[in-house]
Amino acid sequence: MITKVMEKKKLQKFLSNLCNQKLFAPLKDEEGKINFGLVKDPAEVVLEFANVLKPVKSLLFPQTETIFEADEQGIHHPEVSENGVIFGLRPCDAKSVRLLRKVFEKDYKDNYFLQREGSYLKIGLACTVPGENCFCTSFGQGPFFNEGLDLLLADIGEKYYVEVLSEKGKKLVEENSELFLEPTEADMELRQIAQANAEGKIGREVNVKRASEKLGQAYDNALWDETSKICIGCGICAYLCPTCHCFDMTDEKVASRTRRIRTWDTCMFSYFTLQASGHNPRPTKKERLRNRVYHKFKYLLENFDEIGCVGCGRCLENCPSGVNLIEILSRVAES
Amino acid sequence: MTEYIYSPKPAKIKKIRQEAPDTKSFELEFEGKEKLTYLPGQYLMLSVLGEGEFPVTFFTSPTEDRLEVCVKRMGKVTTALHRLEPGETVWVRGPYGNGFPVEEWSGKRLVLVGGGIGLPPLRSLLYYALDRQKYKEISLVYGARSIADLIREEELVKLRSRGVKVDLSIDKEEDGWNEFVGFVPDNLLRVSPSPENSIAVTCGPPIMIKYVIQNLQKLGFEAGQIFMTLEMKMKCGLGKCGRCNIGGIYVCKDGPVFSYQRLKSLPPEF
Amino acid sequence: MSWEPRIVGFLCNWCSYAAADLTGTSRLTYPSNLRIIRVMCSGRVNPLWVLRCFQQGADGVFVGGCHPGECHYREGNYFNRRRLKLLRNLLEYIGINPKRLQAAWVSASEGGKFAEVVKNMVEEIKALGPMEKLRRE
Amino acid sequence: MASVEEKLREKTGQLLNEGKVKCVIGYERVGPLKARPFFARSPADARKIHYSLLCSPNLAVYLTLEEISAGEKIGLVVKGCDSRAVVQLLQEGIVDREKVVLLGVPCQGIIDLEKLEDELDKREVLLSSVKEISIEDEVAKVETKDGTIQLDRKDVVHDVCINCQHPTPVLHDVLLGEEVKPWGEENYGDVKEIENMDLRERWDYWEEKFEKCIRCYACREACPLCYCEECLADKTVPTWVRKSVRVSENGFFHLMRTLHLAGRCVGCGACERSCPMGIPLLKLFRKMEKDVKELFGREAGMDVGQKPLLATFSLEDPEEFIK
Repeated sequence: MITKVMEKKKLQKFLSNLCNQKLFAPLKDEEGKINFGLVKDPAEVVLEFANVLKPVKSLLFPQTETIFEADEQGIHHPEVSENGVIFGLRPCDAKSVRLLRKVFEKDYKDNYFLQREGSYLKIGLACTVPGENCFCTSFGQGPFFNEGLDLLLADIGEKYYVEVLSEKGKKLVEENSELFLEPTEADMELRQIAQANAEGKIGREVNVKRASEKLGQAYDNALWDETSKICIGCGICAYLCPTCHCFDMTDEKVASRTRRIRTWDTCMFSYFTLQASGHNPRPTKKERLRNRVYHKFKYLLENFDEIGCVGCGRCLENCPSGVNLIEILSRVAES
Repeated sequence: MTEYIYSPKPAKIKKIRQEAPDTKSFELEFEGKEKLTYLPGQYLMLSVLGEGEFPVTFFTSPTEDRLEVCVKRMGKVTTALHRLEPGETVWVRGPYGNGFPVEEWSGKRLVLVGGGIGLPPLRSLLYYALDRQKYKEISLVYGARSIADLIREEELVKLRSRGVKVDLSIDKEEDGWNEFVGFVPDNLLRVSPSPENSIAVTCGPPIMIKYVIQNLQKLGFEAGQIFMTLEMKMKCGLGKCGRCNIGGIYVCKDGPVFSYQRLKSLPPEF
Repeated sequence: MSWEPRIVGFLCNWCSYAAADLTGTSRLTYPSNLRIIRVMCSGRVNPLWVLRCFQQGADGVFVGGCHPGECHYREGNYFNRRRLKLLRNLLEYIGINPKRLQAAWVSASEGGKFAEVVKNMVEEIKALGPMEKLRRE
Repeated sequence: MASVEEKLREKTGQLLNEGKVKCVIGYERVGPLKARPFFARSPADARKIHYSLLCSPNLAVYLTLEEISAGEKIGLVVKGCDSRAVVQLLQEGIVDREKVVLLGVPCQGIIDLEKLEDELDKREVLLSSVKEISIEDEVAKVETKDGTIQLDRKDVVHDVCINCQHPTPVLHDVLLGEEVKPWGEENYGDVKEIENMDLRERWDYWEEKFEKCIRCYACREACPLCYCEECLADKTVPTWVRKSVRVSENGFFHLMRTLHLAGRCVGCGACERSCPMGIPLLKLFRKMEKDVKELFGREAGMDVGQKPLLATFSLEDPEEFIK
C-alpha cells in the first residue's frame, strides 16, 4: 500500500482542487446538524465531528430517486452517475457500502445504485475521537478501517497520514502530488498511536458473533416484547442506519408524465407489510423490531454473508425512546 | 447498454371479463404478439402508469394461446386497473417467482383447493396439467362466499367432461345451487381425496388455508405433499426492497410457491 | 400567452353557489379563473383541501358561505370561520400571502357581490403572481 | 425529605404490590445523562424507576397503545405538560379516566443536552464528565468528576420549558413533590421572531426546514395526541402526502399536523426533541397555541369537560378577513 502525508495547512488547497468536480463533504446546517452536502466553499467543510447524521447511503441510495419517467413516447431513464467525490466518510460508513453493494448486485443488478456508487471517489477520515455510542470494534473493524475507500486520511497532529487504497486514489494523489509528502518513520509511529488511542476510546462492545448465532433460538424470547414496549414506531433507526436499504416504489403524476420513484421505507412502519386486504404479517412493534434485528444479524448473514450493522451507533444515539441495539444484542447473546 | 431491472414493457388489454363483483380478468397482448415464457404459479408486476404497480399471478396456463390475469379490486392500483377499457395499455415486467415445481410432480395426482380470488394460480396449473398430460388425476375443490363470487363457474363445471373431478361450494344456501353448501375445508373433507401419490395445492384467504392444511393432514397428507402460493405485499419483485421476507427468504423471488414443510421451518410472519 | 391565475372556489350549495348561478342569469360576468367546487356547506371545507389545492397548482383558494345566522344547517359557517382564521394565520406565518385564501359571505341573492368579490380576488392574485410554494413538481 | 424519585418508587411499588395497576409507565436511567421510558410490572421493577431532569419523553403517548385499549389499569408518571396531554385525551374521549392512575411529578424543566454542552464548552468542561444534574433554588447544579458547576437554569433546559406555565401537573391522582411555580410569563418570543420577518424571509426559513425533513415520522409517533389509527400521511387514496421527500410533501405533512393539533397541542415539545434533523416544530405548534389563546381565549389540555376547540364556535369569533 502506498502511504503519504499531507500537512494540515494543505487540506484547504486539496479540498478546493476537489471542488473542480462535485464535492460532497460534511457541512453544518442552521440547526447545527452535520450532513454531507455539496461544497461551494471548502472553508465550510467541517473536520471535527463524530459522524455525519445521515449516513453515506443518503448519497448513494438517495431517499427519493427517479426510477423512470414515462410519457406517450415510452420510458425514459435518468442519468445516475455523479462522478463526484465524497470527502469525510467515516470508516464505518465506508464499510456499509460493501453490504449495500452485495444487496443491489445479487441476482438482478440494480444499476441505479451500482452506477452511482461506482462513480464516486471516496475519501475517508479516520475517527480519532469516536462518538460515545460507537461500537465498530465489535465488528472486527475499527476507527481506522480502510476498506471501501480510495483514500483514508488520519489526523496525526500536524499532518494527515494518507493511505492510498485504489487506482482512483493513486491517480488523485498523482494529480495533486505537490500537496503530498512521503511519510517519515515518526509519522508512521504517530499514526499507530492515534489508532490505538482511538480504539481505546471506544467504550461500547457486544459479542456480535455470539448474538447472531443465538438468534436462531431467540425468536420466542420474552426480550422482544420487553424491548419493543418503549419503541414508538418511528423510522429514525432505519433511516439513519447506513445499511438499512428497504425501499418503496410509487408513481407520481407530473403534468402528463408519470414518474416512478423509489423512496426509503422501513420495516418499523406498520404499513410496510400491510396488505390491501387489511392483513398484516407483522402486526405489532414486537414483530417489527424483531424483524429488523433478525434481518441485520441473521437473514443478511445467511443471504449475503454479511452483517447488516457496522457499529456506527446512530440508532442508539437518535432513538427518541432509548431503544438500545447493543442491549438487545447482549440479551440475545446471553439467552 | 445499461439494464434497468424495474422497467416494465407495454401490453394491450385485449379483452376484459367481469368474473365476480369486484373481480375482473384482463387478457393481455404484447407488441408483435410476443409470447411470454412462464410457469403456473409465477407472477407479473403489473403497472397502471401514474398509479403504481402490483404483483398478479397468471390466470392462464403457458400451454394456452392467450394470457390472462384476474384481479380483485382492493387498493389504489387495482381500482385504477378496473377503470381501464379494452385497447388501453398496461405495463408489465416479469415473470417472477419460482412457480409450481411441475416437473417434479409428473406422474402424480393433483388436488387443487381454492377459495374466492385464490382460483387463478390453480386454474393456470390445472390447464397446464391437462395439456401436458403428465399427471394422473386432477381434482379441484373450489368455493366462494356466494354463487356470484365463484369465478368461472361454468368453465369449471365443463372441465368435468375432460375428466377433472370438480367439487364446488358456496358458504351459504342460495336458490339454484345444487352443489355443496359450506366452507371449502369442509367440502375438502367430504370429497376426501386420497393422499397416495398426491400433491395438494391450495390458494385462498389465510383463514381458509389454515383449515385446508389441517384437513389435508387429517386426510393423511404429509407436509411435503402440501403446497401453497403466498400473498405478500411486494414492490420490487426481485428480493431487494425488503418487505416480503419471511425470515431469510423473500416471497417475491424464493416463492410465492412453498411447500407446507418449508413454510413450517420459517417464522410465522405471513 | 400571459399567465392567468387558477383559483379554486369552494361554494356553499345554498348561498354562494346559487349566487354564482344568479350572476349568469342576470348577465353579470366574473372572471373565468375561478374553478368552482360545490359543497353542501362552507362548514364542509377542510383546511387540508386548501393546502391540497396549493399543492396541485392553485394560485388562490376562495371559500363562499352563508352570512352568519343564515346557514342552512344553522351553524356550519361558524365552524368554518374558526378553521379558516387559523389556517390563514398559519399560511401567513410560513410566508404564504394570506390573500391567496379568501372568503366571503354571499347569499343566494347577492350575484353582484359574488362577481365583485371574485373579480377583486383575481386582480389581487394576478398582482401576487403564481403560487409555487407548496406546489408539487 | 424524600426525593421525588424515592416517592415515585414507593408509590409504584405500592400500586403494583396491591395489584391496583398492571404496570406503571415511568422512566429508568440508562446513563449519566440519559433516561428512557420504562414499564414497571413488578415491585422489583419499582426500584428501577428514575426521575430527574433527564426524563424527556411524554409518556402519555403510551396511553393510546395496547395496555389501555386492552382494558388494563395502568399507572402513568406525568409532568406538567404530560398531564395536560392526558387531559386532552380525556377531553377527546380517547382514554378512560378509570383506567389510569396519574402519578404527578412537578417539573423543573427538561435538560437540553446541546445547550448544556455549549455552556460546559465555555468552561472547558466535557459533557461526558457530568455525573449528575439538578435544579435547586433556581440554580442548575452540574456535578462533574472535578466538582460542581452552577449554571443559570435557563441555559440548560429546553427553551420551551423556560416559560412553561404549568410545570406542576394539572391533573393527578397523587402529587409527588412540592408544587413548582412558573419561572416567568409566557412571551412567545420564538413565535414573534418569525412574525417579525417579512413573508419572503418566513418562507425561506420554513422551506429550509421542510426540505430537510426525512419523514421518519418520529414527531408524529412521539406525540401523545397523534393517535389516528391511520394517518392521512399514510393514505394512498387519495395520496395527500406522496412518498417523495420534497418541500411540497414534507411541508404538507407538517402543516397538516399543525392544523390537526391546533387547539389540541399542549406544547410539550416531544416532537421537536424526537426530530433527528432538529426541525423547530414547536414554532409551528406554538404559533397556533398563541393564536388560539389570543383569538379564542383557550388553552389546550386544561379542562376535561371543555368541548374541543374546532368542534365548537363562538358568535363573536373574528371574521375581519371574510368579505
